[in-house]
Amino acid sequence: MIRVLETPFDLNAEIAAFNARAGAAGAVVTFSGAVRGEAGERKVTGLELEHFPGVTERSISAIEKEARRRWPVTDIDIVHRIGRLAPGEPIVLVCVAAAHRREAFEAADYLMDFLKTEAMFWKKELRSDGAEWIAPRADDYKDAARWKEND
Amino acid sequence: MIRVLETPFDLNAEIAAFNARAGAAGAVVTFSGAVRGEAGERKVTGLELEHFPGVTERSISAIEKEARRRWPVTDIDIVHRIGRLAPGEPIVLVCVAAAHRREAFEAADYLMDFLKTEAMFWKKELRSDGAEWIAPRADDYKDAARWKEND
Amino acid sequence: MARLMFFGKLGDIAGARARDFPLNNVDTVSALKAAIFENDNGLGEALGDPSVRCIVNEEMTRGDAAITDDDEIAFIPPVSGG
Amino acid sequence: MARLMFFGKLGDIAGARARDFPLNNVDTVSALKAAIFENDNGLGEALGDPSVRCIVNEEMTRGDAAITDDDEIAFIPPVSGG
Repeated sequence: MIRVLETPFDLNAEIAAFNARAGAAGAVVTFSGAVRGEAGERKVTGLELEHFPGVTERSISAIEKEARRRWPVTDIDIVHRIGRLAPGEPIVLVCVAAAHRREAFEAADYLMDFLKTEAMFWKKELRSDGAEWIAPRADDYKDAARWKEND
Repeated sequence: MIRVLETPFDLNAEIAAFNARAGAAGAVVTFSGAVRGEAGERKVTGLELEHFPGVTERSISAIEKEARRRWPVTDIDIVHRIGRLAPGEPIVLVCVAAAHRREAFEAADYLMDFLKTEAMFWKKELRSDGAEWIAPRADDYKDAARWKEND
Repeated sequence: MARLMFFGKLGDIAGARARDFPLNNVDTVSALKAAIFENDNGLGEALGDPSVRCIVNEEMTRGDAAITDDDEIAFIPPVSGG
Repeated sequence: MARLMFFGKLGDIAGARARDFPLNNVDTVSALKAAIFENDNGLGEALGDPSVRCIVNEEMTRGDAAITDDDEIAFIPPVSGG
Protein backbone atom coordinates (compact mmCIF):
# COMPACT_ATOMS: atom_id res chain seq x y z
CA MET A 1 0.00 0.00 0.00
CA ILE A 2 1.35 3.42 -1.00
CA ARG A 3 0.21 6.64 0.62
CA VAL A 4 1.32 10.25 0.15
CA LEU A 5 -0.01 12.25 3.09
CA GLU A 6 -0.36 16.00 3.66
CA THR A 7 -0.85 15.64 7.41
CA PRO A 8 1.23 13.95 10.13
CA PHE A 9 0.93 10.19 10.47
CA ASP A 10 1.29 7.97 13.51
CA LEU A 11 4.45 5.98 12.79
CA ASN A 12 3.83 3.43 15.54
CA ALA A 13 0.21 2.87 14.57
CA GLU A 14 1.26 2.29 10.96
CA ILE A 15 3.93 -0.23 11.99
CA ALA A 16 1.48 -1.99 14.32
CA ALA A 17 -1.11 -2.25 11.52
CA PHE A 18 1.51 -3.63 9.14
CA ASN A 19 2.68 -6.20 11.69
CA ALA A 20 -0.91 -7.28 12.33
CA ARG A 21 -1.51 -7.75 8.62
CA ALA A 22 1.84 -9.05 7.40
CA GLY A 23 3.94 -10.12 10.40
CA ALA A 24 3.12 -13.83 10.15
CA ALA A 25 5.35 -14.01 7.06
CA GLY A 26 8.29 -14.42 9.46
CA ALA A 27 10.52 -11.40 8.84
CA VAL A 28 9.59 -7.72 8.93
CA VAL A 29 11.95 -4.80 8.28
CA THR A 30 10.82 -1.24 8.80
CA PHE A 31 12.63 1.97 7.97
CA SER A 32 11.45 5.33 9.22
CA GLY A 33 12.98 8.72 8.60
CA ALA A 34 12.31 11.73 10.78
CA VAL A 35 13.10 15.42 10.27
CA ARG A 36 16.36 16.15 12.05
CA GLY A 37 16.69 19.33 14.09
CA GLU A 38 20.02 20.33 12.62
CA ALA A 39 21.95 20.28 9.35
CA GLY A 40 25.64 20.33 10.21
CA GLU A 41 26.00 23.24 12.63
CA ARG A 42 22.78 24.93 11.58
CA LYS A 43 19.42 24.66 13.27
CA VAL A 44 16.61 23.28 11.09
CA THR A 45 13.17 24.69 11.86
CA GLY A 46 11.27 22.48 9.43
CA LEU A 47 10.94 20.95 5.98
CA GLU A 48 8.61 21.62 3.10
CA LEU A 49 7.95 18.73 0.76
CA GLU A 50 6.38 19.17 -2.64
CA HIS A 51 5.04 16.46 -4.90
CA PHE A 52 3.46 16.12 -8.35
CA PRO A 53 -0.01 14.66 -7.70
CA GLY A 54 -0.54 11.43 -9.61
CA VAL A 55 2.93 11.39 -11.10
CA THR A 56 4.57 11.03 -7.67
CA GLU A 57 2.32 8.13 -6.70
CA ARG A 58 3.10 6.39 -9.98
CA SER A 59 6.84 6.93 -9.50
CA ILE A 60 6.63 5.22 -6.09
CA SER A 61 4.48 2.46 -7.52
CA ALA A 62 7.13 1.74 -10.16
CA ILE A 63 9.81 1.49 -7.45
CA GLU A 64 7.64 -0.87 -5.40
CA LYS A 65 6.88 -3.02 -8.43
CA GLU A 66 10.58 -3.39 -9.19
CA ALA A 67 11.30 -4.38 -5.57
CA ARG A 68 8.59 -7.07 -5.79
CA ARG A 69 10.11 -8.34 -9.03
CA ARG A 70 13.54 -8.65 -7.40
CA TRP A 71 12.61 -10.19 -4.04
CA PRO A 72 9.89 -12.61 -2.93
CA VAL A 73 8.38 -10.22 -0.42
CA THR A 74 4.89 -10.85 0.88
CA ASP A 75 3.89 -7.28 1.73
CA ILE A 76 5.07 -3.68 1.35
CA ASP A 77 3.81 -0.45 2.90
CA ILE A 78 5.15 2.94 1.87
CA VAL A 79 4.02 6.15 3.57
CA HIS A 80 5.54 9.49 2.53
CA ARG A 81 4.75 12.93 3.86
CA ILE A 82 4.35 16.10 1.86
CA GLY A 83 3.64 19.63 3.06
CA ARG A 84 5.19 21.33 6.06
CA LEU A 85 7.01 19.17 8.61
CA ALA A 86 8.48 20.08 11.98
CA PRO A 87 11.69 18.60 13.44
CA GLY A 88 11.04 15.14 14.89
CA GLU A 89 8.08 14.42 12.59
CA PRO A 90 8.26 11.27 10.46
CA ILE A 91 8.78 11.91 6.74
CA VAL A 92 8.83 8.39 5.39
CA LEU A 93 8.02 4.86 6.48
CA VAL A 94 8.82 1.70 4.56
CA CYS A 95 7.65 -1.69 5.86
CA VAL A 96 8.57 -4.96 4.16
CA ALA A 97 7.49 -8.49 5.11
CA ALA A 98 9.05 -11.67 3.72
CA ALA A 99 9.63 -15.28 4.71
CA HIS A 100 13.34 -14.67 5.33
CA ARG A 101 15.23 -11.70 6.67
CA ARG A 102 17.63 -11.20 3.75
CA GLU A 103 14.83 -10.44 1.29
CA ALA A 104 13.12 -8.11 3.75
CA PHE A 105 16.33 -6.18 4.47
CA GLU A 106 17.35 -5.86 0.83
CA ALA A 107 13.92 -4.82 -0.41
CA ALA A 108 13.58 -2.16 2.32
CA ASP A 109 17.09 -0.87 1.60
CA TYR A 110 16.34 -0.79 -2.14
CA LEU A 111 13.03 1.01 -1.66
CA MET A 112 14.68 3.73 0.43
CA ASP A 113 17.53 4.25 -2.05
CA PHE A 114 15.03 4.89 -4.82
CA LEU A 115 12.58 6.89 -2.74
CA LYS A 116 15.58 9.18 -2.15
CA THR A 117 16.71 9.46 -5.76
CA GLU A 118 13.78 8.65 -8.07
CA ALA A 119 10.48 9.26 -6.32
CA MET A 120 9.03 12.64 -7.33
CA PHE A 121 9.46 14.75 -4.22
CA TRP A 122 11.20 18.05 -3.69
CA LYS A 123 12.40 19.03 -0.26
CA LYS A 124 13.11 22.48 1.10
CA GLU A 125 15.01 22.80 4.33
CA LEU A 126 13.89 25.71 6.50
CA ARG A 127 16.74 26.92 8.66
CA SER A 128 17.49 29.79 10.96
CA ASP A 129 19.84 31.10 8.23
CA GLY A 130 17.29 30.80 5.40
CA ALA A 131 15.69 28.10 3.22
CA GLU A 132 17.39 25.74 0.79
CA TRP A 133 16.14 23.19 -1.73
CA ILE A 134 17.89 19.91 -1.02
CA ALA A 135 19.31 17.65 -3.73
CA PRO A 136 20.23 14.04 -2.93
CA ARG A 137 23.77 13.66 -1.59
CA ALA A 138 26.41 12.02 -3.78
CA ASP A 139 26.17 9.05 -1.39
CA ASP A 140 22.47 8.70 -2.18
CA TYR A 141 23.20 8.26 -5.88
CA LYS A 142 26.03 5.85 -5.03
CA ASP A 143 23.67 3.85 -2.83
CA ALA A 144 21.10 3.60 -5.63
CA ALA A 145 23.82 2.56 -8.09
CA ARG A 146 24.56 -0.52 -5.95
CA TRP A 147 21.40 -2.16 -7.27
CA LYS A 148 22.30 -1.96 -10.94
CA GLU A 149 21.74 -5.34 -12.53
CA ASN A 150 24.21 -6.77 -15.01
CA ASP A 151 21.90 -7.30 -17.91
CA MET B 1 19.47 -2.19 25.70
CA ILE B 2 19.59 -5.99 25.54
CA ARG B 3 16.86 -8.19 26.95
CA VAL B 4 16.36 -11.96 26.93
CA LEU B 5 12.75 -12.66 27.88
CA GLU B 6 10.99 -15.83 28.99
CA THR B 7 7.51 -14.45 28.31
CA PRO B 8 5.90 -12.90 25.21
CA PHE B 9 6.72 -9.26 24.47
CA ASP B 10 4.66 -6.59 22.75
CA LEU B 11 6.54 -5.93 19.52
CA ASN B 12 4.68 -2.73 18.72
CA ALA B 13 5.06 -1.31 22.22
CA GLU B 14 8.81 -2.00 22.08
CA ILE B 15 9.14 -0.27 18.71
CA ALA B 16 7.06 2.69 19.91
CA ALA B 17 9.27 3.04 23.01
CA PHE B 18 12.40 2.91 20.89
CA ASN B 19 11.05 5.52 18.47
CA ALA B 20 10.12 7.79 21.37
CA ARG B 21 13.60 7.50 22.83
CA ALA B 22 15.79 7.33 19.72
CA GLY B 23 13.75 8.39 16.69
CA ALA B 24 14.98 11.99 16.61
CA ALA B 25 18.34 10.69 15.33
CA GLY B 26 16.81 10.74 11.84
CA ALA B 27 16.84 7.12 10.67
CA VAL B 28 15.42 4.05 12.42
CA VAL B 29 15.55 0.49 11.12
CA THR B 30 13.73 -2.31 12.90
CA PHE B 31 13.85 -6.02 12.25
CA SER B 32 11.40 -8.42 13.81
CA GLY B 33 11.21 -12.16 13.39
CA ALA B 34 8.10 -14.18 14.18
CA VAL B 35 7.56 -17.94 14.49
CA ARG B 36 6.31 -19.22 11.16
CA GLY B 37 3.48 -21.74 11.10
CA GLU B 38 5.18 -24.07 8.66
CA ALA B 39 8.60 -25.42 7.71
CA GLY B 40 8.51 -26.45 4.08
CA GLU B 41 5.43 -28.63 3.81
CA ARG B 42 5.23 -29.43 7.52
CA LYS B 43 3.09 -27.69 10.10
CA VAL B 44 5.03 -26.08 12.96
CA THR B 45 3.21 -26.08 16.29
CA GLY B 46 5.80 -24.06 18.19
CA LEU B 47 9.43 -23.38 19.05
CA GLU B 48 11.44 -23.97 22.19
CA LEU B 49 14.40 -21.68 22.73
CA GLU B 50 17.14 -22.41 25.23
CA HIS B 51 19.84 -20.04 26.41
CA PHE B 52 22.86 -20.07 28.76
CA PRO B 53 22.03 -17.48 31.44
CA GLY B 54 24.73 -14.81 31.64
CA VAL B 55 26.79 -16.23 28.80
CA THR B 56 24.01 -15.59 26.27
CA GLU B 57 23.59 -11.99 27.39
CA ARG B 58 27.35 -11.42 27.12
CA SER B 59 27.44 -13.00 23.65
CA ILE B 60 24.77 -10.53 22.49
CA SER B 61 26.55 -7.68 24.19
CA ALA B 62 29.74 -8.50 22.27
CA ILE B 63 27.81 -8.46 18.98
CA GLU B 64 26.23 -5.11 19.85
CA LYS B 65 29.59 -3.64 20.84
CA GLU B 66 31.12 -4.65 17.53
CA ALA B 67 28.19 -3.09 15.63
CA ARG B 68 28.73 0.17 17.52
CA ARG B 69 32.44 0.05 16.69
CA ARG B 70 31.65 -0.33 12.98
CA TRP B 71 28.85 2.19 12.56
CA PRO B 72 28.06 5.53 14.20
CA VAL B 73 24.68 4.43 15.49
CA THR B 74 23.01 6.43 18.23
CA ASP B 75 20.90 3.68 19.79
CA ILE B 76 20.33 -0.08 19.69
CA ASP B 77 17.65 -2.27 21.24
CA ILE B 78 17.79 -6.05 21.10
CA VAL B 79 14.98 -8.22 22.47
CA HIS B 80 15.19 -12.01 22.18
CA ARG B 81 12.73 -14.58 23.40
CA ILE B 82 13.52 -17.85 25.11
CA GLY B 83 11.15 -20.57 26.31
CA ARG B 84 8.13 -21.90 24.48
CA LEU B 85 6.79 -19.87 21.53
CA ALA B 86 3.63 -20.34 19.47
CA PRO B 87 3.36 -19.64 15.73
CA GLY B 88 2.97 -15.91 15.09
CA GLU B 89 4.77 -14.88 18.28
CA PRO B 90 7.77 -12.56 17.91
CA ILE B 91 11.15 -14.22 18.61
CA VAL B 92 13.50 -11.35 18.06
CA LEU B 93 13.44 -7.59 17.65
CA VAL B 94 16.37 -5.40 16.65
CA CYS B 95 16.00 -1.62 16.54
CA VAL B 96 18.79 0.68 15.36
CA ALA B 97 18.83 4.48 15.23
CA ALA B 98 21.42 6.56 13.38
CA ALA B 99 21.74 9.94 11.69
CA HIS B 100 21.68 8.37 8.21
CA ARG B 101 19.87 5.36 6.83
CA ARG B 102 22.89 3.43 5.52
CA GLU B 103 24.38 3.02 8.99
CA ALA B 104 21.04 2.02 10.46
CA PHE B 105 20.39 -0.58 7.75
CA GLU B 106 23.85 -2.08 7.89
CA ALA B 107 24.03 -2.26 11.68
CA ALA B 108 20.59 -3.94 11.89
CA ASP B 109 21.52 -6.39 9.15
CA TYR B 110 24.85 -7.15 10.89
CA LEU B 111 23.19 -7.63 14.27
CA MET B 112 20.70 -10.13 12.85
CA ASP B 113 23.38 -12.12 11.01
CA PHE B 114 25.31 -12.59 14.24
CA LEU B 115 22.26 -13.14 16.44
CA LYS B 116 21.55 -16.04 14.07
CA THR B 117 25.05 -17.54 14.07
CA GLU B 118 26.90 -16.43 17.23
CA ALA B 119 24.46 -15.51 19.97
CA MET B 120 24.05 -18.40 22.41
CA PHE B 121 20.58 -19.72 21.69
CA TRP B 122 19.37 -23.17 20.75
CA LYS B 123 16.12 -23.61 18.95
CA LYS B 124 13.90 -26.68 18.78
CA GLU B 125 11.16 -26.77 16.19
CA LEU B 126 8.02 -28.55 17.36
CA ARG B 127 6.17 -30.03 14.41
CA SER B 128 3.27 -32.35 13.78
CA ASP B 129 5.86 -34.97 12.67
CA GLY B 130 8.10 -34.56 15.75
CA ALA B 131 10.66 -32.12 17.18
CA GLU B 132 13.98 -31.07 15.68
CA TRP B 133 16.88 -28.96 16.90
CA ILE B 134 17.59 -26.33 14.27
CA ALA B 135 21.09 -25.36 13.14
CA PRO B 136 21.65 -22.16 11.17
CA ARG B 137 21.20 -22.61 7.41
CA ALA B 138 24.27 -22.47 5.14
CA ASP B 139 22.92 -19.09 3.98
CA ASP B 140 23.05 -17.79 7.55
CA TYR B 141 26.77 -18.51 7.78
CA LYS B 142 27.27 -17.01 4.33
CA ASP B 143 25.40 -13.88 5.41
CA ALA B 144 27.59 -13.53 8.50
CA ALA B 145 30.75 -14.03 6.41
CA ARG B 146 29.86 -10.90 4.36
CA TRP B 147 31.00 -8.73 7.24
CA LYS B 148 34.52 -10.09 7.45
CA GLU B 149 36.95 -7.20 7.58
CA ASN B 150 40.16 -7.28 5.60
CA ASP B 151 42.60 -6.79 8.38
CA MET C 1 -2.66 28.11 -23.81
CA ALA C 2 -0.30 25.41 -22.53
CA ARG C 3 -0.20 24.76 -18.79
CA LEU C 4 3.32 25.12 -17.40
CA MET C 5 4.26 23.64 -14.03
CA PHE C 6 7.38 24.32 -11.99
CA PHE C 7 8.50 22.09 -9.13
CA GLY C 8 10.95 22.54 -6.29
CA LYS C 9 13.34 25.45 -6.67
CA LEU C 10 11.96 26.13 -10.17
CA GLY C 11 8.65 27.14 -8.57
CA ASP C 12 10.47 29.66 -6.40
CA ILE C 13 12.36 31.05 -9.39
CA ALA C 14 9.20 31.25 -11.53
CA GLY C 15 7.32 32.85 -8.64
CA ALA C 16 4.47 30.38 -9.22
CA ARG C 17 3.87 26.63 -9.20
CA ALA C 18 1.83 26.83 -12.42
CA ARG C 19 1.20 29.31 -15.19
CA ASP C 20 -0.75 29.40 -18.45
CA PHE C 21 1.42 30.24 -21.41
CA PRO C 22 0.38 30.81 -25.06
CA LEU C 23 2.71 28.71 -27.21
CA ASN C 24 2.07 30.67 -30.45
CA ASN C 25 4.66 29.24 -32.84
CA VAL C 26 6.54 27.33 -30.16
CA ASP C 27 6.24 23.58 -30.85
CA THR C 28 9.06 21.89 -28.94
CA VAL C 29 10.28 21.90 -25.34
CA SER C 30 13.57 23.52 -26.29
CA ALA C 31 11.78 26.28 -28.22
CA LEU C 32 9.55 26.78 -25.18
CA LYS C 33 12.62 27.20 -22.95
CA ALA C 34 13.97 29.81 -25.36
CA ALA C 35 10.61 31.66 -25.34
CA ILE C 36 10.54 31.59 -21.54
CA PHE C 37 14.12 32.92 -21.46
CA GLU C 38 13.02 35.96 -23.50
CA ASN C 39 10.40 36.80 -20.83
CA ASP C 40 12.41 35.82 -17.80
CA ASN C 41 16.17 35.33 -18.08
CA GLY C 42 16.55 33.85 -14.60
CA LEU C 43 13.86 31.21 -15.08
CA GLY C 44 15.01 30.42 -18.64
CA GLU C 45 18.53 29.87 -17.40
CA ALA C 46 17.34 27.60 -14.58
CA LEU C 47 15.28 25.54 -17.06
CA GLY C 48 18.35 25.18 -19.27
CA ASP C 49 20.26 23.33 -16.55
CA PRO C 50 20.95 19.77 -17.77
CA SER C 51 19.63 18.35 -14.48
CA VAL C 52 16.14 19.76 -15.23
CA ARG C 53 13.78 17.22 -16.81
CA CYS C 54 10.48 17.79 -18.54
CA ILE C 55 7.22 15.89 -18.08
CA VAL C 56 4.57 16.42 -20.77
CA ASN C 57 1.03 15.30 -19.90
CA GLU C 58 2.40 13.30 -16.96
CA GLU C 59 4.85 11.39 -19.16
CA MET C 60 8.61 11.85 -18.80
CA THR C 61 10.02 13.14 -22.09
CA ARG C 62 13.30 12.11 -23.61
CA GLY C 63 15.13 14.65 -25.69
CA ASP C 64 13.23 17.46 -27.36
CA ALA C 65 9.51 16.63 -27.19
CA ALA C 66 6.86 18.18 -29.46
CA ILE C 67 4.22 20.23 -27.60
CA THR C 68 0.91 21.92 -28.32
CA ASP C 69 -1.34 24.45 -26.59
CA ASP C 70 -3.36 21.58 -25.04
CA ASP C 71 -0.40 20.18 -23.15
CA GLU C 72 0.57 20.27 -19.52
CA ILE C 73 4.31 20.81 -19.43
CA ALA C 74 6.10 20.26 -16.11
CA PHE C 75 9.70 21.18 -15.39
CA ILE C 76 11.35 19.22 -12.59
CA PRO C 77 14.71 19.73 -10.90
CA PRO C 78 16.47 16.73 -9.27
CA VAL C 79 14.09 14.97 -6.90
CA SER C 80 14.81 14.46 -3.20
CA GLY C 81 12.43 12.33 -1.21
CA GLY C 82 12.79 10.32 1.97
CA MET D 1 32.38 -32.87 41.61
CA ALA D 2 32.45 -30.84 38.39
CA ARG D 3 29.20 -29.37 37.13
CA LEU D 4 28.44 -30.44 33.57
CA MET D 5 25.94 -28.58 31.41
CA PHE D 6 24.42 -29.72 28.13
CA PHE D 7 22.66 -27.33 25.76
CA GLY D 8 20.33 -27.83 22.82
CA LYS D 9 20.24 -31.35 21.43
CA LEU D 10 23.02 -32.39 23.84
CA GLY D 11 20.60 -31.86 26.72
CA ASP D 12 18.13 -34.22 25.06
CA ILE D 13 20.85 -36.83 24.48
CA ALA D 14 22.18 -36.51 28.05
CA GLY D 15 18.64 -36.71 29.39
CA ALA D 16 19.39 -33.68 31.59
CA ARG D 17 20.46 -30.04 31.21
CA ALA D 18 23.01 -30.35 34.03
CA ARG D 19 24.69 -33.11 35.98
CA ASP D 20 27.34 -33.35 38.71
CA PHE D 21 30.25 -35.53 37.70
CA PRO D 22 33.28 -36.63 39.79
CA LEU D 23 36.38 -35.94 37.70
CA ASN D 24 38.68 -38.32 39.66
CA ASN D 25 41.84 -38.44 37.52
CA VAL D 26 40.27 -36.61 34.58
CA ASP D 27 42.01 -33.25 34.11
CA THR D 28 41.29 -32.11 30.55
CA VAL D 29 38.15 -31.64 28.45
CA SER D 30 39.16 -34.41 26.05
CA ALA D 31 39.77 -36.82 28.94
CA LEU D 32 36.34 -35.84 30.28
CA LYS D 33 34.72 -36.66 26.95
CA ALA D 34 36.42 -40.08 27.02
CA ALA D 35 35.17 -40.67 30.58
CA ILE D 36 31.64 -39.68 29.57
CA PHE D 37 31.87 -42.01 26.58
CA GLU D 38 32.60 -44.94 28.90
CA ASN D 39 29.37 -44.25 30.82
CA ASP D 40 27.21 -43.23 27.89
CA ASN D 41 28.35 -44.05 24.37
CA GLY D 42 25.61 -41.99 22.69
CA LEU D 43 26.39 -38.83 24.65
CA GLY D 44 30.15 -39.33 24.37
CA GLU D 45 29.85 -39.63 20.62
CA ALA D 46 27.70 -36.48 20.40
CA LEU D 47 30.25 -34.54 22.47
CA GLY D 48 33.00 -35.73 20.12
CA ASP D 49 31.41 -33.98 17.15
CA PRO D 50 33.78 -31.24 15.95
CA SER D 51 30.90 -28.72 15.94
CA VAL D 52 30.49 -29.08 19.72
CA ARG D 53 32.32 -26.40 21.72
CA CYS D 54 33.13 -26.29 25.39
CA ILE D 55 32.68 -23.41 27.84
CA VAL D 56 34.53 -23.71 31.16
CA ASN D 57 33.39 -21.35 33.93
CA GLU D 58 31.54 -19.24 31.36
CA GLU D 59 34.65 -18.77 29.19
CA MET D 60 34.87 -20.33 25.75
CA THR D 61 37.82 -22.74 25.65
CA ARG D 62 40.16 -23.19 22.75
CA GLY D 63 41.67 -26.63 22.26
CA ASP D 64 42.00 -29.00 25.16
CA ALA D 65 41.38 -27.03 28.36
CA ALA D 66 42.51 -28.14 31.81
CA ILE D 67 39.63 -28.72 34.28
CA THR D 68 39.15 -29.42 37.99
CA ASP D 69 36.33 -30.59 40.23
CA ASP D 70 35.41 -26.95 40.98
CA ASP D 71 34.64 -26.15 37.37
CA GLU D 72 31.40 -25.65 35.50
CA ILE D 73 31.85 -27.31 32.13
CA ALA D 74 29.27 -26.58 29.45
CA PHE D 75 29.00 -28.39 26.12
CA ILE D 76 27.32 -26.44 23.35
CA PRO D 77 26.20 -27.56 19.88
CA PRO D 78 25.97 -24.98 17.06
CA VAL D 79 23.88 -22.03 18.18
CA SER D 80 20.73 -20.87 16.37
CA GLY D 81 19.09 -17.66 17.51
CA GLY D 82 16.83 -15.20 15.78
